Parts: sequence; C-alpha cells; structure tokens
Amino acid sequence: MVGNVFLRRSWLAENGALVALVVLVVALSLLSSDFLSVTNLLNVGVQAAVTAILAFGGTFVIVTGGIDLSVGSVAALSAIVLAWTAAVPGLPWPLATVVSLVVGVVCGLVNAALIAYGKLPPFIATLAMLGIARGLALVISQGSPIPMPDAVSHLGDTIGGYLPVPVLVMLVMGALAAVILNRTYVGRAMYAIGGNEEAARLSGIKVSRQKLITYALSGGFAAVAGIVLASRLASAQPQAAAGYELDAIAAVVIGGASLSGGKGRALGTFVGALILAVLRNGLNLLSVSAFWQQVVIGVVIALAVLVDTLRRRGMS
Amino acid sequence: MVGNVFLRRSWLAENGALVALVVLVVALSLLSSDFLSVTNLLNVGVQAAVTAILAFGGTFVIVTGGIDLSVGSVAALSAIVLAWTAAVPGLPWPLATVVSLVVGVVCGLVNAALIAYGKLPPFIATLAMLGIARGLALVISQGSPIPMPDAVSHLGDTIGGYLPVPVLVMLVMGALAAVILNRTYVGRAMYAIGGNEEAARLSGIKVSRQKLITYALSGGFAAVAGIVLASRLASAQPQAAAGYELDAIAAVVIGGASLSGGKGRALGTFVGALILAVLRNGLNLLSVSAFWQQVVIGVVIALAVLVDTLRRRGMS
Amino acid sequence: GSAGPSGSNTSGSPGGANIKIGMSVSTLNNPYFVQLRDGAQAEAQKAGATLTVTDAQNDASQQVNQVQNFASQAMKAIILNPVDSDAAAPAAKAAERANIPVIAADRGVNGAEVAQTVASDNVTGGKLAAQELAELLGHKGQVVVLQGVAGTSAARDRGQGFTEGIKAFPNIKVVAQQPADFDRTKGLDVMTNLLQSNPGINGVFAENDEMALGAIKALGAKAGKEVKVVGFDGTPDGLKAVKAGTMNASVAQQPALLGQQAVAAAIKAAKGEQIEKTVAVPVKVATTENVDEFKIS
Amino acid sequence: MELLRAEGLRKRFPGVLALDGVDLTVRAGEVHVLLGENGAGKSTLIKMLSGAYHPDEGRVLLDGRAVHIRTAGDAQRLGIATIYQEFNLVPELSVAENLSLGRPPRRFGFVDTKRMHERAVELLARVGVDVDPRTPVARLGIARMQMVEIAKALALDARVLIMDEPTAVLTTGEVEKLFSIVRRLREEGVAIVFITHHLEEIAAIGDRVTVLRDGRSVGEVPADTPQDELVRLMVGRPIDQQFPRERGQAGEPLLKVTGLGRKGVFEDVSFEVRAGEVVGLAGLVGAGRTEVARAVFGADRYDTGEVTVRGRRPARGDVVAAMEAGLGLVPEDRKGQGLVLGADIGENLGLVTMRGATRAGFVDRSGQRRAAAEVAEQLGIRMTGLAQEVRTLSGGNQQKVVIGKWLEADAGVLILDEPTRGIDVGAKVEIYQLINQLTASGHAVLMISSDLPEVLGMSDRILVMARGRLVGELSAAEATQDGVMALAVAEVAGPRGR
Ligand SMILES: Nc1ncnc2c1ncn2[C@@H]1O[C@H](COP(=O)(O)OP(=O)(O)OP(=O)(O)O)[C@@H](O)[C@H]1O
Ligand SMILES: Nc1ncnc2c1ncn2[C@@H]1O[C@H](COP(=O)(O)OP(=O)(O)OP(=O)(O)O)[C@@H](O)[C@H]1O
Ligand SMILES: [Mg+2]
Ligand SMILES: [Mg+2]
Repeated sequence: MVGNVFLRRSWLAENGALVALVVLVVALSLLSSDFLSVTNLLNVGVQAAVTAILAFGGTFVIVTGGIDLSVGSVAALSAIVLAWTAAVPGLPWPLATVVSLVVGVVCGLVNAALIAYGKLPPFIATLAMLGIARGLALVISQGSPIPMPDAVSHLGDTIGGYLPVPVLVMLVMGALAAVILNRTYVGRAMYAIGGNEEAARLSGIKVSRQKLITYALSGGFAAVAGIVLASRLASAQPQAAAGYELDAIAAVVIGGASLSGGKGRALGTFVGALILAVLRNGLNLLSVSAFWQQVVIGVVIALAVLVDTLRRRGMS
Repeated sequence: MVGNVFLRRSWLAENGALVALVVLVVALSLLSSDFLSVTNLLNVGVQAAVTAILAFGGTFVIVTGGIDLSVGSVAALSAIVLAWTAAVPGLPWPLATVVSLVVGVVCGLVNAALIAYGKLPPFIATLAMLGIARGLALVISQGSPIPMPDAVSHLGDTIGGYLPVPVLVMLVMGALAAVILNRTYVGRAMYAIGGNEEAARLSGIKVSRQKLITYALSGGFAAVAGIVLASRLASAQPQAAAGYELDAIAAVVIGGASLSGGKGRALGTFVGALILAVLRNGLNLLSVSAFWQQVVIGVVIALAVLVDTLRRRGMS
Repeated sequence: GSAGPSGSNTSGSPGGANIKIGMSVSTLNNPYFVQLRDGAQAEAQKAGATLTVTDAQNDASQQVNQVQNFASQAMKAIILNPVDSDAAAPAAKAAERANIPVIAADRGVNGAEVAQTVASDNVTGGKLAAQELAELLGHKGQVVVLQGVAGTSAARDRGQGFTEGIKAFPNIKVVAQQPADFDRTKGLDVMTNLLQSNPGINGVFAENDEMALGAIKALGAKAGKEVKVVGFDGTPDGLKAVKAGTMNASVAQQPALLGQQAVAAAIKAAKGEQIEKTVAVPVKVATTENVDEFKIS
Repeated sequence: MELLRAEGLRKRFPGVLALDGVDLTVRAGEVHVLLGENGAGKSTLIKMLSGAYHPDEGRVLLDGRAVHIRTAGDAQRLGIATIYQEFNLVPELSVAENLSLGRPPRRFGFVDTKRMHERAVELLARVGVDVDPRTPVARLGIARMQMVEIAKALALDARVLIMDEPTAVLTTGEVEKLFSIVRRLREEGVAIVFITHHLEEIAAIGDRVTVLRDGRSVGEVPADTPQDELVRLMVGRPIDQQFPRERGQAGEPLLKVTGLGRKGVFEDVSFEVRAGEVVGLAGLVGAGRTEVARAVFGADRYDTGEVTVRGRRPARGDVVAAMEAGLGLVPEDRKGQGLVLGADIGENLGLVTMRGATRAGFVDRSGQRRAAAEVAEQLGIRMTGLAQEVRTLSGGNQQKVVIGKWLEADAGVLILDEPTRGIDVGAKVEIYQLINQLTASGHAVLMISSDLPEVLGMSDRILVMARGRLVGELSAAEATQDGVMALAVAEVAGPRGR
C-alpha cells in the first residue's frame, strides 16, 4: 500500500511535464478543430522525432552534469558524410551509414577527451565542436546539399502509408535511452557522476572512461537524428539542424532534468520534445503570426516548466 | 615577499586566458602584416565591444551559477524600443534611451522573477525570454530596421577621428562590472550565491533579491550593448545580435568563469571577448575560406581554454 | 490572435471567395522576405482569400512540418518559398499526397512537381551584379565579395552567378571572399577587416543589401565613390542607399511583385484553373538613374 | 534568566514527523546540551530557531516575547548565531570573505577589503587557528573548516549561540580551545545550545541537558547526570560496553606501506596492517592522516614509496586498481566525497558494489536493492525507505550510509577516516561490532579517528602522526590518552616537512 502510494507519487512527480503536455493538448484541441486528427498527431510525432532523438542523447550528457552544444552540427556532419560517401566514392549505403554513425561517435569522443583529459568545461569543448563539425560539413559538401541514397531515404517514409518511420526510430531510440539510463552500469554511473563526481570516483567508477562513453552516445544519437532528418528531406544539407542544440537541451530540461546533473529521465525528455513539437504545430494550425509565434513559444515554455515546479512545491 | 608571490601567482592563474590571447596576437602578427596596426587593433576593439558588454552582464549571472541566454534578444529589443519610441511617438532621445534601458532591466527582472520565485531553471527562463524579446522586437518593428536618432548614433562614432566610442563604452562598462563584482555588497553576494547558495541564504543574504539585481544588471548591460550595436549601424535591427548569447557566454567561460558558479572576473571576460574578436578579425585578414572559418574558430577556442587549464594543472 | 502588426491573416470578401491558402516563407528575419509576404498579403486581401503565413526560420525540416500542417488544415493551395530547393521536395510531395497544388515562390523545387514556379533567378541576378560592378569599375579593379550564410541556397546561387559573371572581365580580380552571414553588423565588421588587408579595393559585391549596408558604413565617405558597392535584393533600405548614392546598384528581385503573383497563381490553382509552369519575375538592377522607378515603402 | 524559549514545536517532512511538540528553554549564561539519537530531531529543532526551517506548529519566544524568525537574517538581527552540522561555507571564497559572509564591512558603500582582512585575522586568532585569511576555504582540511565556521559565528557577537555537533571533526586540542571560548562566552551571559554525541563533553561543558527521542523531548536533566542514565534516556535501554573490541590473533600483513611521501604534505610513512587487526591512526588536525589514507587508496598521487595490498601493487593514483587489490576507503568528508546527495539511499549504498553486480552491462538492480536493505537494517538507518533522498537524512544517518556502502563491498582492507563522526552512542556500538565481525573474518581495518577514547578502545595498535610523519607506534596495552597526545604534539616544535 505505502509502496504503491509512493510509486504513484514519484511517477507523477517525475513526469510533471506530462501535466503541461496534457494541458497543451487539451487547449489546442479546443482551439483548433484540425489538431486532434490522427494524421495531425502523427505529423506532430514526425516533427518531434529529430529533436527527440538529439535530446535523448543530450539526456545522457546532462545527467552527468555536462552539456552538449554540438549535437545539431554533428547531426548535419553525419548526414553529409553518409550522403557524400555514398555519392562520391560510391560506398554501398549500409557501409556509408556505418561510416556516418562512426563520425558521430568520434565527434562525441573528441568532446569527451577535451572534457575528461583536457579539463575543458563541457560548454567550451562542445561549442568548439559545434563550429568544427558544421565547418567540416560545409567543407565536405562544398556548401551544397547532397542527395541521400534512396535506400536510406526510406527512413523518412511511412510504413503502410500510415506509420511514419521517423516516429518509429524515435520510439526505438527513446526506449534504448531509457534502458541505458535505468538498467545498465553505464547509465547508473552517469547519475552518480552527475550527482557527485568525486564520490563516484572514490566509489571506483572510472569517471573519464564513463564520460567518453556518455559523449560518444550523444554523438551517436546525433548521427541517427541527422540521418533521419536528411531522409525526410531526401537530401543532406550542410546547414541542417542549425540551432537545434538549444531545442534539444530545452526538451531535456523541460522533461525534468537538472543542468547541474544527477537528474533526468528518457520519458521526461520525450515529453519535453513533444511539448515543443505540439506547440509549433499548434501555432501553425492556429495561424499565429510569425512574429508573435516566438513570443508565444517563449511564454508557453516558461509556463510548462512553471506548472511543473509549482506542482512539486505543492506536493512537498 | 610571500604576499607578493601569492599575488603574482593568483593574478596569472586567474588570467590564464591572457596567455592564449598573447599567443594568438603574436601568431597573427607573424601571419599577417596588416594585423598589428593601431587602426586594426582599434577595429578589433570596436568589434569586441558588443560581445564584451553583453559578456560583462553575463558574468554577473554566471558568477551566481546561472546563465542568461536572452542577452542577444534583449539587446535587439532595447535598441528597437529606443529607435521606435524616438521615431513613432517621437520621444526626445534622452527619454527614449531611458525607456530602452528600462526595457532591458525589466526583461532581466522577469527572468529573475521566474528563476527566484517561479523556481525555473535559468536555462529555461532565459530561453523563454530569448524568444519573447526577439518576438517583441519583430512585432514592434514589423520586421524592418528603424533608423536610430542621430544624437544616439554618435555612440557609434569615433572621438577626434581616432578613439572609437564603442571601445570607450566597453571599457567603462568593464570597469563598472569589475567594481560591482569586487567591491560592492551585491557583487560579493553573487560569488557567495554561486559558490554555495544555501550557505549564502543561511548567512543572511537575501538570495532572491540578489538574483533580481543580478539579472536586472545583465538586462541593463544587454540594453547598452544593443544601443551601441544599433548606433554603429545608425539603425536598430530586429534581428540584431541573434546568437550572440553563445558568444557572450563563451567569452565569460574562456575568461575563467565556471558555469557552476562562484568564479569569474570582469578582466577575464574582457580577455575572452578580445580572443573571439581577434580571432574573427584575423580570419578575415588571412582570407580563410568561409567553410574553414568555423572549423578554425572552434579549434582555436578549444586550444585557448586548453592552454589555460594545462597551465593551471602545471602550477598546482 | 491574428490582428498583430505583422498581420498574417488577411481575409476579404469577393474574388478569391474565401479560399484558404497557406504560405511557408523561408525566413522573416530578412526584409526581402518580409516584402515578399507583404506583397502576397496585399494580393490575398484584394482577392478576398485567406492567407496564412508561417516562418520556417531558414530550416528546411521545419518547412516540411509547416506544409504538413497546412495539409491538416485543408488548405486549398500552398505557396512554398523554399529554404532550399533540394530539400523542398518532401514538402511538395506532402502537399501532392493531399492533392493540394503548390506554388513555388522565389526558389524552385528540385525533385518534385509543383503547379507553378514563380521565381527570379538568383544565379542570373549574381551575373547581373557582376556585369554592373564591372561597368562601374570600368572593367578593371580589385573587388571583395561579402558572402551570405555558408551553405544556404541564396548564398550559393548568387555567389555562383557572380563568380561566373566576373570571369568575363579578366582585369577584375576578386581579392577576398568572406562570410558576413547576410547580417548588417557582420557586413560592417568584415568589411572593416578586409579594408585592413586589402586597402586597394575599389569594388564590393555583397550577396544581400543588409551586408552591403554594413559595408557602406565601413567604407564611410568612400562608399559609392572610390569604392563601388553592389548589393542584392532591392530592400527599402537598400534602395534608399542607392538613391543617396552610397550604394551604386542593387539587384532587385521585386519580392512584393513575386508574392503578388504567387498568390494570384495559387487562387487560380485552387479553383482548378490551368496555370503556366513557370513565371519569371524580372530581375531589375536598381541604379542611381532608375531607382525612382522602384517602390520604396 | 530565561532568554530563549520554544513551545510545542512541530515539524513534518514528507513521510516523517521530525518534531512532535518539543519545548526548550535556554537561559542566559548557560550551556544547554541537546542530546538524542541520530534522527531524533536535534538539527531540525535548532534550524527552526535559526530561520532555516519554519515550524508547522508552535512558537519561539525571546526575552518572553514571541518572535517570528522567517529568514536567517531575522535570526541574526535577533542575536541568534548558528553553527550548522553541515558546513555553510563558500568553498571558492577566501577565509576572510567567508568570515564576513553576508555582512562585509563597508566604506562609502564599497566593501572594505582591508578591514575585512583585519577582522578575519582577529577572529582567527580568537579561535586559535593558524591559517592565512586569503586561503580559499576549499583548500582547508575539514577540521579547519569547522574552526572557520566557529569563528564566523563568533563574529556575530550573538546573545544566543547554537552549535550543532561542532566537536565532531575536531581533535582534543581544538576541542579544548573551543571549550575555553565557550566558557568565556558563558561568563559574558551568552546562551549556548550545544549538540554533541560525545557524552564526556556534556559534563565538561554543559549545564543542563534536554534529551530528544523520536521527535519528542523525553526529559531535561542536569549535566552531571551519569552517562549511563543519559544513554538510557536517549536510547531507551542501557549500553553495557562502549568499546566492545574483541581482539584476535593478527595474521598475514594485508596492507604494507613503505616510505610513502608527497612533497610538502607527508614523508617517509611506513606501516603495515595485518589480517584480523584494527590499526588506529591518531594525530592532531592537519597531521596529514587523511592525506596518507587518500594516497594509499589511490585518490591522490604520491611521489615516493610504495603500497602493497595482499601482495599486489596498485598503480599510484588509481582508485579502481586499489579497489581491485582489496582496499576500501570511507572518506572523512561525507558530503563532498562520500555521498551522492541527490540520489536515494539504495543507490548510494550500491555505488561501490555496482560494478560487481553488472552482467553483460546490465546492473542487477533488484539484487542491489536487497543487499542495500540488508545493510540499512544492520546499521539501523532511520529512513522512510530505501527510496528516500540521502540529502534529507539526518547527519548521523548519512554517515551510516557512507560506511554502509563499503560494508557491502567486503573490502579486504578497509580504511575508515573518522568513521563515527556524528554517530550516536548506540549506533557507534553497532559499528564497532561490525568492525569486530570484519576482523574476525580475516579483514583488516585502518581507522583514522580524532576521538581518542575510540582509538584507544578499538585499536590493536596505534600509530601516531604529526606534521606529516609517523612519530610513534603504541600497542593497545601500553597506550593511554596522555601517551598518544605526548607523541602527537612532540614534533610540533620541530621543523615542518614542506
Ligand atoms: N528536508 C528533509 N526532508 C525530509 N526529511 C527530513 C528532512 N530533514 C530532516 N528530515 C528527517 O527528520 C528527522 C530528524 O532529522 P534531524 O536532522 O533533525 O536529526 P538529528 O537529531 O539532528 O540527527 P543527527 O544526530 O544524525 O544529526 C530524520 O528522520 C530526517 O530524516
Ligand atoms: N598551517 C597550514 N596552512 C595551510 N595548510 C595546512 C596547514 N597545516 C596543514 N595544512 C594542510 O592541511 C592538510 C591536512 O589536512 P587534514 O586536516 O585533513 O589532515 P588530517 O591529519 O587528516 O587531519 P584531520 O583528519 O584531523 O582533519 C595537509 O594537506 C596540510 O598541507
Ligand atoms: Mg543533526
Ligand atoms: Mg582528516
């Protein structure tokens, strides 16, 4: 009984963003008759996918108390690498995909090396990578979009004319993130490091190695996000996903994680990404003027998190 | 004697970025004969000014352990408000300037209220403000630039055909920031809050009030930066200073501050802003290709901070 | 809440008989596209159609999202101002699946069928800019190019057109090409810096008017005289500078006209009428002589 | 004369009623001791007097008038100064700055650094610690931090001074200094609330004692009440033996340290710890005991010498290698190095064993929970459940968690640095019994403690450190408090190895 109450309570407490999402969905259903259709909701899913995948990767990093500003650029670079290796040296697409994922992981490893061994603040290391990866994407593509191999572009399609593949990929990556965070040594170590790095170290956790894994995961997730994004457009763009890092971080934080580390869940991040996507979709459906949209998005983000903090305060 | 050694040591330790700046300046002097002229160095100063002023404001926030993502947008909004109130209701320029500064301060106060009373994470509160302020700038200006009043535009001029006013403003704001941080109660309270918020509270510091002051200062500095920026162009642009928040934060962190709070100095921030400006100037002088520029900037930022962390490690 | 000053919803009575049209603009952060939108809105108002404008913020995937959302809203026609020609195909296809006609405005769509493309060619514009600058310089001199955001199609096409165009003048040397991100402040800073390393330049091509205006600030009294400046877009501020003689020419694409024609085409398409595959809105070079022919709003 | 009075204070936290109607009266010129088991509610009580918490019910009277203490600032203005159980210092700031925290001296509206400095020198002299006021607090050892805390509270010239376990991390010398300060304040008419788990201190410094149990006051007795009686009031049952050490036969040497040194910190430290043995490491604050322990465990590097654990030589500066060789370390600074405060109890208890409980990358979380539940039970951690955040545990219970996670790990050689810091008498005996169990099963324990009776009562051999060197070794039979102290201070006059 007591355990049950406890569980129910903590589940709600940790998913405060869910309340905000529900409120938002209800409000939009009332305001726009177009909102609550299956097609539109699937659209929202598709539109959330890239941010959500980036944010799942970002959750790892934020749980350890770090930050990854490079995810948008790394996504673009990975996609460009895939398209380029398939087009120019003409690698078969599965190989090109592997190369692209490796590029994402390597970017993450470079970030981690700078942070763990170079003792750079994560903000600076990943800001540097933001520039480097974007620059390399431009250099490789010579600034022009490169068509994606057809086989890979199916990632942007829908299965049976209904279920969009990006949504599927998002769910798979989300589940993967949840399992890593909750069930694996790597994930538990992330929470310990983010909670108290020194205590983690003195408990026998190899902090530097865990950071390598953490940022590598973030880079790998970014690569997947980049491939999904490019597939949707059937073309890899050197400028793709510019500025997505802020959205990804916002999704993680809206989902209840703390930038000072030790806290955060995949499910919360998912809800955070959905809030952002629902919001953008709704503003389009309601035909809010472009200039006001930024204001409204800002206000709603603040309100969404406010709902969450007020609920928590009310509970304790 | 001992005291002397202590001072010398800590001065160097706290200005590690200075070493990076010197290395950069020497390297650029060797690579480009145009770099080390008085005119060019003054240009660098002018180009650093806006980022530096934003970063001085950001230093307050970062010292308290917060972050202010809204500075670029608030700068743009303040400038638009100045130009608009001078142009449309036709306020005299001194009054318009005051209104514009008040707008900056109010944006900061809203941030602080959300953070201190709404318990929003600073990242989210100021991200919301980033959208809101930018949106309002667009709404007020209808998306088009507004000419600045001539009197104010002199802020973009040079005195005696030599000394650029933006450099002067930057130095004044920097000195102001240094005095506030080092010598005032408000400044010392910022360090206490950033170092250990609970200890600060239990020592009788009114943490919420100090946060209001901190973010208000950041907003005020952003308004000044926005006015200087618009004066240089003689026109207030709704899109001005977009993305400058990352530059400003980078300048603060390169200058030795820690995003977890409690550390940071105005002088360090100044050096950080100079590093960024010298870098961009140098890349132009050297005619580095557009695609490679981002890569080079990323690499140099990482190296600059690496120099600093390695020096510190060597010393301790 | 559509009564905002930027007024994205424009509805009226006759003609277009309340046809719902969606329009996704690549960005509203640039006066050029603001004019494009204004032209479209004026036309929609006149025809009595309901026009919904969204801002893709230069993000191709957000644009796809917006077109999908238009489809959910059962728009009768969609005007697509692509962020990127290649990346616009999925957006156009999304509309096609929903049987909604698409009018491509300002930039074409590669890899998908659209009902009409209303455009003025950026590459041609770049060539015109090269010719104009060459004439201004008497076919010889040193020029610099201020580039837009690396990797965007506008920067690419205009730069390409200019590079091709300037080849015809062997005595003109491009001594530097540097990015200033379509931003006026950056135009000012980059131009200032380039003047240090290339004091002998006498010509500037900026890939948009914003950067050109920044460059003019940097050049001070030399702007338009010792150093010839050619911009791109013909924005109100740009045309003012041309009139004032600080900018020598701007390649004007008449964005308002473009927006107007796109809406006219969209209404026709929505009614099922036959429309031409392509409509070229003439590119005109605004110079000191002819600037008065251009509308400065 | 009655100065401070609390009536019917009640405070509820999620899941616990921490205080259930407690009354307390403190007179001017008395030292009023608060006594109670870990989690009895002592800290919660004083936090309501200092403005850190607000009571759900009840009121506080000062000079007979009801006062509302909303913030720490209010308490300061009313003349109430508090030394909290957990440090409230800003690590990045200098000692001088910390001493003036929240009320720096000002001149023309600007902070007067010169006067701040002078004030710091004066205050530090008053508590008798020798530190440069410019040193960042982060660089101080834990005992010095405590002395800075004390100096900071003295700076307020308060009428009521509250001290929550100030002696927990101090050695005998500092405790004496503190007591002489307290006696002087008492003579000046200051009302002092004093919390301690060291029963012998009660008679030495106290006047009256209020005993708390389970959030209720169970009695107010004079300070000269016999210890047995105090224990009975506090725990509800008598404790027969305070130090139940069962000495056995020492076996193989498990830990061998030879010629260990780090420049300026310690040098030429050699000793061994055998299976079945408890070796005590005594010394004054700053003697370098913690430094040696950390170096042995691989938490810090060392310059010379070597460490051998069960025949293996873990690489220097490598915690994991040291752990694999069979070493464990319970650090002295539980907040900074021992606990993940934001995580729950179960998670913290499982931190060390997590690697071992991992199969194919997956952590056996239910197994981990079961083991944690067992240890929590063994140590009598007072909690609402394993899912309680460690941050919300009482200080002593937090300390039990730090010890618990190493008990679970079953390390061959366990180094305990101030293991019973802040732990109540009842629980101490439990921990001593666990130490007995460890040594009986062939493990070895190196115990650093500033609590001399504990060192004497529990060790088989005692090593004494002073100024970074080992200055002597005493067997359990020959050791006395005076003997150990004589060794510990002997070298003080001599040159320092830095
Ligand atoms: N913020 C909090 N949230 C939840 N429970 C709390 C909180 N603070 C204290 N408690 C609980 O209140 C009870 C009393 O704690 P308190 O810190 O007052 O004990 P204490 O007598 O000081 O013990 P110790 O001797 O270990 O310091 C404990 O059960 C503790 O877990
Ligand atoms: N006067 C001093 N000024 C600055 N640092 C000192 C001074 N005396 C000692 N230290 C430093 O303090 C450290 C000792 O810390 P610590 O107090 O933790 O030692 P310890 O022997 O473990 O003492 P304890 O465990 O009793 O606190 C050493 O690194 C030493 O260099
Ligand atoms: Mg306590
Ligand atoms: Mg110690």
